[in-house]
Amino acid sequence: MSWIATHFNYVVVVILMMAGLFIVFSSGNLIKRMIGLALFQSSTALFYISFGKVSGGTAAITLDAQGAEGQALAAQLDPAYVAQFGVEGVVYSNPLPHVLILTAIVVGVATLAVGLAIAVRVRESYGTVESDEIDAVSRVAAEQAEPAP
Amino acid sequence: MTAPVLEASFALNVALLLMLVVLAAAVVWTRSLLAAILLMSVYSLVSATWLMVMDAPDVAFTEAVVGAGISTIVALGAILLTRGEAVRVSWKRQVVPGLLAGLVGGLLIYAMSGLPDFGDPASPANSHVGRAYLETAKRDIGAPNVVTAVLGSYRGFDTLGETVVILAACIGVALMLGFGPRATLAPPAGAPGDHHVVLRVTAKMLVPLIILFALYVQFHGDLGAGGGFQAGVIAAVAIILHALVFGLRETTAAIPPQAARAVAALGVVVYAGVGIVCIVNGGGFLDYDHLLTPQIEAMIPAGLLGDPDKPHHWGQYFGILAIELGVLMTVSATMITIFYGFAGRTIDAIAAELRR
Amino acid sequence: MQLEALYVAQPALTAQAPILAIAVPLIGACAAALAPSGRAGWMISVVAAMVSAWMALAVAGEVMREGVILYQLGGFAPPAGIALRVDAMGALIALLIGAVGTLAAVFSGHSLAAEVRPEKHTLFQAGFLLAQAGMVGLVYTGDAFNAFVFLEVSSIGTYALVAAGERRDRRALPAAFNYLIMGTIGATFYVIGVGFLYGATGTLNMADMAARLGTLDQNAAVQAGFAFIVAGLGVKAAMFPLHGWLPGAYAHGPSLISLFLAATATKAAIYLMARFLFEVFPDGAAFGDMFLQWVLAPLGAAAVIVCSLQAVFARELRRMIAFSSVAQVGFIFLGFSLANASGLSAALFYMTAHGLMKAAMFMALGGLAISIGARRLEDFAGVAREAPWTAVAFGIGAASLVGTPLTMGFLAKWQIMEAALAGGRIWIFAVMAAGSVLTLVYVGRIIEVMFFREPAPGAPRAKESPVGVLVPLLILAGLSLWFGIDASLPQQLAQAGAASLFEVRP
Amino acid sequence: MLIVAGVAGLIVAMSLMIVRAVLGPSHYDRILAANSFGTKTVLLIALMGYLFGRPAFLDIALVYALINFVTTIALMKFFRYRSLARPLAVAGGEDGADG
Amino acid sequence: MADALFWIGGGLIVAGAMLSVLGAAGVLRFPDVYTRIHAASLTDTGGATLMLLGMGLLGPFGLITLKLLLVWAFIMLTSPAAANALANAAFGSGHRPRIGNFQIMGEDKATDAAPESAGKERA
Repeated sequence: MSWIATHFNYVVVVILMMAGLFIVFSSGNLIKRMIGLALFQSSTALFYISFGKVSGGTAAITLDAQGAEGQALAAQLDPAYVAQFGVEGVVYSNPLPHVLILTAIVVGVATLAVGLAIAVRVRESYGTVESDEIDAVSRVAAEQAEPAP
Repeated sequence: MTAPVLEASFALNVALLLMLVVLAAAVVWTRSLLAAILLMSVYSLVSATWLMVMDAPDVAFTEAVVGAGISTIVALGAILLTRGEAVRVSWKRQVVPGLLAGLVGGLLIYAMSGLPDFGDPASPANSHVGRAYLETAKRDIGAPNVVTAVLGSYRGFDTLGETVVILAACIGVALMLGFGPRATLAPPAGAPGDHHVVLRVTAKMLVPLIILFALYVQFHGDLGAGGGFQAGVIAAVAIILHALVFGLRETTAAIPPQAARAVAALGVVVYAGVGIVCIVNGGGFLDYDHLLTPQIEAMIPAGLLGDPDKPHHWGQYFGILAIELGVLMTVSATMITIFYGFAGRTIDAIAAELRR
Repeated sequence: MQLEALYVAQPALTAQAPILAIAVPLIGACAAALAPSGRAGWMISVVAAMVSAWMALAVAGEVMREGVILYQLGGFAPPAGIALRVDAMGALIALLIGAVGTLAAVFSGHSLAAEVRPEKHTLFQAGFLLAQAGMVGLVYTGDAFNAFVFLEVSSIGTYALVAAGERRDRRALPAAFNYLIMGTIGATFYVIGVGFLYGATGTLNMADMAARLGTLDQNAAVQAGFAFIVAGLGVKAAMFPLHGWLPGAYAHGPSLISLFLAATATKAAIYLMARFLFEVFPDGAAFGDMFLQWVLAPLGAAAVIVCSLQAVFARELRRMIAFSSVAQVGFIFLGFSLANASGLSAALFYMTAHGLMKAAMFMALGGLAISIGARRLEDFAGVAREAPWTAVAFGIGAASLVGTPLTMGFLAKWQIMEAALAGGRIWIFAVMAAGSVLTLVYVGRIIEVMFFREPAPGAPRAKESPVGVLVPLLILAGLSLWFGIDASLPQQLAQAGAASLFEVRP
Repeated sequence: MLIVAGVAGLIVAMSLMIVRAVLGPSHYDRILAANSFGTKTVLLIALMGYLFGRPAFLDIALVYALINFVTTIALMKFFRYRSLARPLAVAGGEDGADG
Repeated sequence: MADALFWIGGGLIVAGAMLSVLGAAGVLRFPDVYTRIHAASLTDTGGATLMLLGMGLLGPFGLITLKLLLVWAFIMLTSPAAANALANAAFGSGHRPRIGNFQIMGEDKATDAAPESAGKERA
């Protein structure tokens, strides 16, 4: 039971990863495959971020630097919090995975845009975005080209 | 953090992750692409909320503007140009993919036993470099937002790469969709019964406000969540809103596609240029401590910004400011280019091309 | 040629050379995207690629003099900051990328005019330079996550560039899409693997990672990280069962991109994999050795046999050569699987040789494609008569591919076979021999058609390639010959690189 | 404590919306669910800022509201005009249908 | 004073959350698109207003209040506009309201009289 509690996030990541991969491999529709790819890539975000969470931590924007307002807020909204750690002693979550995942999300949207653009061109050129139909069109074209005099 | 808040945080974590699983399963199951896109947009809202629970507001910000915003709009544009329904796949064709996914999943499950417990502050991931950033960022960089400090300075080279990836996407989409048959972009006769005065007025008010907000996000990035990337996407969303309401022709008249492409390239030049300036001033690439020449550095009173014991804060400050500007330029211009690419094509133009 | 004696740049410049080799093509790409005309874009591309190659040469000389170079970015020492870390191996691969990139940039002037719409030229050049910068960065970086970023920098533009081949051959579009899907899955697998290693070590710097992995041999997360990294880079490197994207992308993309990718893209990924295999993972980790022996070697052998056979039966010339590339990757992995310094250095040398010869072959085909838009093998009947120089250059590349003595390919192949014999792996020797025979079969078919067959009546007549193509083409072919006689330059770097990896291993 | 109750209520509402988004027989049901889900997410994020003592996160809630607005317009154009490029006309014709 | 504000704000937040839950239940249980839109849009704006008001009472007065106000304005803009556009699009595509039709309604026991009030009772 406690193993589930400590590794629940990873189990979910695995499920999402499998779902994304399954869509990419099983679907013949190019758009659907791109959606699967986006799902697959986003699961890595969950994976990294899960590493970086520190229980009882807070976002790595240092409170003391937000000046009097930050202190006042921290004291007003959660007095126990400040009483326990003080504004100086607040525990922060690990910022490094956040930075990495920012990059990964950007890469993901870049891939999505380029992939969908290519899919649109495929549709313009072949009249379809289904792999099977594209293959069929290609095969017919190849057979027509073959008995060239 | 108090115990009830801690428990609430974990409960939120579990609840949101379960939502993600349900949504992913639905995406697998549905054949309608529009439904899949809508579900993915909800997915990305949930995952952004989850990121907030995980104390990653910067990432949540990005996921929100990218996943729920740009990706959804781009995907809608794509299915307008292709089709909205996927062909049914017979179960026989799903066996091998299922096995492959199962294999990967099995490997991951096997590997989980070696992963640290969730939330463990002493895990290797949280104790080595990550902890070091929290301790040194204030001293080295002076920005309260450690994520910005790491993103802009410690791992600024990664961010340069990320900006270049965005430029590559801009080039890729422009190569694919930026030329060839275009939509006529003529104003429509107007569907009967439509009068969108409210929307038009609202949009007219909102566009400058959104850009103002983007600038706030841009310059607030070292103090709170946000930064060049998020601001760039928000600015692009303002332009996209303009195009959606007033039509693509009006928008391209204001911001021509060529100009957008040029700005995207210039953004990377700004970013890499900062690095080169640092080299010229005798430092390494992107070493902002050498961004300002010693003469300028000497004119700045000590302790004006950040830690008075560390003299180079102004270099870091301006360095991060400049590269964030480069990121803003590239990202906003690229998102606009991508939108132009997808929105500017129409099925009719394509059909005409095919008939020819 | 003694590399140590090469002082090709001022010391101050040499100190910054690693980053300039990456940054100059990056800025060049932006300049090319802003260029007013295709011609200006072409000139920017040539200059930027040339500067990058020059810097790579300066780095190579410095590495031979000083050993491994560390370059800290942002002034932060690793592991907090990102550092470039160039060893002799990396210097060699970057040099290959720089050289092929420069020649390809020169070649692009004529090739693009024939294959891509004129208004796209500037963007095309920009994408090409981005790919080059990304690959050099991938090779130089010492940070595992930074490598992912550069993997994507080099790939994302490339997907669209491959797809831009649709003007001549619309199958480029589905091929590019396939490439995108497979490439992204590969890169994502790599990220997952790096994530596991990060979770186990808390660092992203490869050297730091290696130091901290030392005691974690039995950790399941480390093993899974290893598997994901190898599988992910295997996709990018076209490791045998994961190579599905390669033939389509090479066969249908524009000539420029086929040539550049075939010569460099898989090499950069293989190099990164080698670094993980031999540098990052713990010495003598049971799973590492097991992988080399029981996975990499059989897959390499299967690639050699199966893909050579596919090349023999392929109908289209470029597809044939693309399959041959997968088979050659198999040769390289066979060299790796020997797990000793001589095998690794031979494999590195083979990578260089293969890069040069494949570049020459694809460039020759690109030169011919300017006059005849041919795809099938038969269409090339008798081109040697119309375009003798192009055909001869192609022939030299092909001879090197087979392993004819006096070419670079011969030396490379012989070194791997020698290392296999020395390591007592007779079966690897046998597979290599069989692969060479199969190579001879398909290369023989091509040569027969090109040189000894009459052109079909009524078929479009080939023309000799323009000078702008011939010069880089003959330089490439000449390099294949020159290094076949005096291989000291690549040899030195390969041996030094392999030795530096293995001397740290007990 | 009251904030926790508010968060719990929103989570329940969001779960119900997800059920509708997954089942939702027509696309309109899904869009409705997605849109309403977006609103609840905005509220949840704003509330979470209070729960964890960082109300500065309101920026993100604001962005969500904004994105929700733009996405809704995009969806509407998708259904009504099958095009993202056409302007929304002012003088459409007779009033009434959307009054 | 601060205490009173805390309780009032918290109460408003809980009330808003309850309204959201009720709306969601309506969206789940109502028989056709139009009734669901009705449930969602009303409770969205209402719930948001209550909750944001509550949050405004909890936090200090200043930039945060302004942001809350902006969020509120956005929701008030989006939600009705979206509901309107959605209903319009659904009607245009041929969906017809089902209220009042016993055959289609099945388990829903609303009478044909006063469909609006039936919906409201449920919410």
